[in-house]
Amino acid sequence: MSATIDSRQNQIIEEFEMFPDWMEKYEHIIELGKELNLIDESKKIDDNLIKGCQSRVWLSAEMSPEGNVVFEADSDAIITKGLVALMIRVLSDATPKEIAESNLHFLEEIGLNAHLSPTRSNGLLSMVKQMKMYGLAFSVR
Amino acid sequence: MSATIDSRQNQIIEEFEMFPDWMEKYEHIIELGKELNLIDESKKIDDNLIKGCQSRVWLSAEMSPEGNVVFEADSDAIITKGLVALMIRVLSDATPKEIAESNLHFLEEIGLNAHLSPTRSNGLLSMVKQMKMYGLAFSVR
Amino acid sequence: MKRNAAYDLNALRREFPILDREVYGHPLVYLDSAASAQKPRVVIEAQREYEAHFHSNIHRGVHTLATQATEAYEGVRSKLTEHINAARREEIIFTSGTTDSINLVAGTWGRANLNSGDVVALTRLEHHSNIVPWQILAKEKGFDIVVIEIDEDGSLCEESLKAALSRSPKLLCVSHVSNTLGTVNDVTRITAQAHEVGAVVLVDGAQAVPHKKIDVRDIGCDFYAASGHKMYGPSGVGFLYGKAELLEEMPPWKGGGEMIQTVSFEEETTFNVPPYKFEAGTPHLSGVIGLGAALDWINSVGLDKIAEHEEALIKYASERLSEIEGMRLIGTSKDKASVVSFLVDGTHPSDIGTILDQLGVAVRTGHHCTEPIMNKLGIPGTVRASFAAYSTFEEVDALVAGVERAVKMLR
Amino acid sequence: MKRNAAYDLNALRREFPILDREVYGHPLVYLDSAASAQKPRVVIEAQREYEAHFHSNIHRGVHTLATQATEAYEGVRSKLTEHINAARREEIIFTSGTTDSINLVAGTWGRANLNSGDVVALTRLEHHSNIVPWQILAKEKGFDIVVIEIDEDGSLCEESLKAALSRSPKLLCVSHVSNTLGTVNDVTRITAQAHEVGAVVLVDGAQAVPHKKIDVRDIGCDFYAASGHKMYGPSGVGFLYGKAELLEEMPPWKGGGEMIQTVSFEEETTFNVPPYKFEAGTPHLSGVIGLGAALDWINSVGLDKIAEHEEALIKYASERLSEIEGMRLIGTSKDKASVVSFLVDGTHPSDIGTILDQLGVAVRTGHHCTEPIMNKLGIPGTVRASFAAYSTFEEVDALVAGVERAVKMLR
Ligand SMILES: Cc1ncc(COP(=O)(O)O)c(C=O)c1O
Ligand SMILES: Cc1ncc(COP(=O)(O)O)c(C=O)c1O
Repeated sequence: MSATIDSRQNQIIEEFEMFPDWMEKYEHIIELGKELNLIDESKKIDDNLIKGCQSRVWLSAEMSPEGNVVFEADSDAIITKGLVALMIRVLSDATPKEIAESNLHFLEEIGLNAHLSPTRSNGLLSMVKQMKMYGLAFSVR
Repeated sequence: MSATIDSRQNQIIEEFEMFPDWMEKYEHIIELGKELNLIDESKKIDDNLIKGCQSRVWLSAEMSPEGNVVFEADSDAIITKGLVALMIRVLSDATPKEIAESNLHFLEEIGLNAHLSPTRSNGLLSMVKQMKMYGLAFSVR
Repeated sequence: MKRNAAYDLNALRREFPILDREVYGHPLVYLDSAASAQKPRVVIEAQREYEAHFHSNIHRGVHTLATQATEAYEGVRSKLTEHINAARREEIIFTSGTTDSINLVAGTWGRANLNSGDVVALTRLEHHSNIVPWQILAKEKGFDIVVIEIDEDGSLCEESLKAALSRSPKLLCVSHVSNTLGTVNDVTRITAQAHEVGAVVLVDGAQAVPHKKIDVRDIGCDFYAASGHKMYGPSGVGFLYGKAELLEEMPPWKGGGEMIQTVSFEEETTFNVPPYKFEAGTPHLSGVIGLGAALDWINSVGLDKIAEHEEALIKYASERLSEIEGMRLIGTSKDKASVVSFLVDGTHPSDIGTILDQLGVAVRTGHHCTEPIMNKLGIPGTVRASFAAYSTFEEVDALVAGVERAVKMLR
Repeated sequence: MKRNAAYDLNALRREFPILDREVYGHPLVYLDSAASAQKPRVVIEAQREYEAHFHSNIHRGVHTLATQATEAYEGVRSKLTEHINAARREEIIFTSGTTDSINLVAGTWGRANLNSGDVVALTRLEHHSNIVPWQILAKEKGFDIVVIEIDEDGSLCEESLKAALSRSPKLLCVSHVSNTLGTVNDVTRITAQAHEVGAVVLVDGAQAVPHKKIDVRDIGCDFYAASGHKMYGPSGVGFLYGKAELLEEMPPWKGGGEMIQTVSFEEETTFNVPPYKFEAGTPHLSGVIGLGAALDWINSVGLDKIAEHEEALIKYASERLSEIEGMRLIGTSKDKASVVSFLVDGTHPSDIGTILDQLGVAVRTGHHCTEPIMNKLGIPGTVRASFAAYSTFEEVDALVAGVERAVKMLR
């Protein structure tokens, strides 16, 4: 398990402890969604599209000169986008190996695991899978 | 409604009043089945076969010189055959019109209506339909 | 806000055990009946009673349980025949639902009758279940699919209908009520027009049966499909009505028990008559029994009363929602039933649905299995509130308050 | 008569409400479990609980009820995966029963892969549900059906199996347990032999699942089909196991909701991945939930214990029935499960069934949807007594006494 990724998750968990109420929690997520750097329009192509049937997620990945994977992502739904922002905070700028071996538990701990359920089809679960696939793909290169 | 057919039914109902017990009732039906004149083997052809999935019934019909329909029938199952014998007692040797217009109620009154249910698929219900069809066919000739 | 005095909503709601539920500490506001209706106690209990005291496989049994189960099962067929005013009980085929019913028509009538060069007309409003079976078959057989378009308000475009009919389709498929826009199509008139050009007409009644009195002979359609779970009945059961002449000619679809007359390796296998020819295998016995109880329940309340109540709800919901700034009602045809779909400027439907859920309000969001409508309107989906006999004006208020709160959070 | 001390039959029977019933004043003796098993209270209550408190349409819902219902539904898929030891949960497709499962294979894998010149091998033992779909498709596609014959005792004829395999069938269909003769086929060995000649193997497990521990990976078969209602579960639900590689390649069968990825009139419609690709339309939700409860119930009793109990019953019934003059047991292969079929000289099966019914004993009579067996043996049908976990030795005694009485009346 990667220490980087784990400490990032812990940071998020701590951050959310400030919001015991669902409404504040969601307001924070919505805020994060609004703050997320917009993905370059040129990257909003079908190849990068993960089509849930509730909302759509775009994801692109590049290797940084330092050997880390840098993710960019976007979604048309703002809550999904806020959750995407959290995923990026956790997984972006880590080594391929760290990403491939990561164990994401923070959504569960902040009580938002339902959004990762396959039943939501908001594209989030597929996005996480896709992020790990990138990690795997870059690590065998 | 035909008086002939009705009085024959009443006779059977009376006859069965002697058997309050199901066992005696069935024993009587089995007896009737055994006593039924065997159908001529030449008439046991596929055209005369009514195939229930529980038992098979053969039925043939001819016009008598007096203008009555005469039925002959048989079954491979003895209880079905006894019930067939009762049907013949009621419907054979009546005019086509009487048969076509007949209203069979005796099985219900002697408590054996279940055997006429489409669920039994013993061929009996189809036989009754077929007998009435013969009545209809002969009456339009 | 017109309330119907003769309609004892409180008493009626008490018949639905699930309506007592809470979600995240709020009383459940169930506005997703178009996806699946809740079931009154009599439906739940009828199934339970059947399983606890009468269950047996049906047909061909000489024992009492089999006879009783068969009679109960066939009794529902008769009840349904009457309920939709079919001419004969042989015209009712039990299926596992609307989707199964439509696929049956595609797999038997369709496969036997549709060929390269033929045309099948579908409306833009259809549910995927009334599109994909025809697309799959079209790929195999090479016939053309022509789309009857919709107007801005979600009603069928008359010109487009005429254009489609001018191509002499062999089959026209139309939903009675749109599950996304609520549009009620005049299927009686459309059927008559389609028959004039020789088309066979299939009506998808999934969203109509819980809300309207259906008279298949008045409509005149050749096939009518519906699901039990949308009409207060159990899941896994539905029906297909088909005109006797068509059913008799149609080849079988699924092979198995019950649908045969004789099976042989040496001679020709022969098939049973309709409806049995199309009911292969052990049917969903408790489901059919439960469906019978649902019909009784619907009739005990009265479809006209239910329709009146729901109409008032739709009107009230449309008015109240329209007060929200940026509100865009999707589907505003004159004759509407069952659902109110909407979007709010600057928000995404799934976000609204997520916030509403936190408030105990259950709505559906997304494309509602009608992507072609979304493509046409250029929208990502809608928020859909749908109503049933047990829905209340207070629930509409909760919906409106919830949407207002969501919009405030999201913008 | 070996009774199993560890098996508390009285307690177990109390879990089945229907077993308290009377028929014509006699306690019900239900010996028709092969047609459909009775359901324990936990199965009945699980469905009721679901309908009363959790029901909602599944998948694609953002609200809590939809999420909970989906989790329950998908949870049963996982449970079943484990129960039959499939490699992945994606290999389990929920259907409406065995017949539906087999027709799915015929309608998708079969239609895509079987052509004129090909050979499909079926055994003489198959239920109509595993014959007729192939006959219907053979008529359309022009492939040959070769029959694997049975020996006198009802076991598969080794020579005939070899002869069939020598024709390099593309598909071999075999029942795990014969519903008429009780023959248990060595499907593991047969699958291995069939795979050697490149055949795909479909096992009809309808009669095996309630009686044996199934391990599809040990069997090695490509498809395995079964029904919920034969394994103490609800009617209208069943499953198809299919190897992932095959399911991925197979085209869809029914079209509709859930099985698609995108639907469009303008662009290509694309399909979902297995198992969803094959689950069009709203599934039988309460049925799947009930099936999950049935699996739990079976596991709580233990399939090995159930099998042991039933074996003792079959042995006892065979011995006791053989004491009757003119008794002819039909199906006497060494490895038997589930049923005892018989004829008594000079009597017709339906007559015996009718008399037994008057005594409260429910058996099935007729061809049991296996006419080819009857043709082969030259008999009009059989009387079939079938057993389940709740059957008792006293019920066997009642059966034997009833048959004796019937024979006395009938001869
Ligand atoms: C061996 C076998 N196969 C298939 C079936 C068909 O099962 P269902 O009617 O549940 O589809 C049965 C049921 O009688 C059976 O015993
Ligand atoms: C108009 C319409 N047609 C067909 C269907 C499919 O019904 P089912 O999923 O019960 O097969 C639905 C259900 O959503 C519907 O609303």
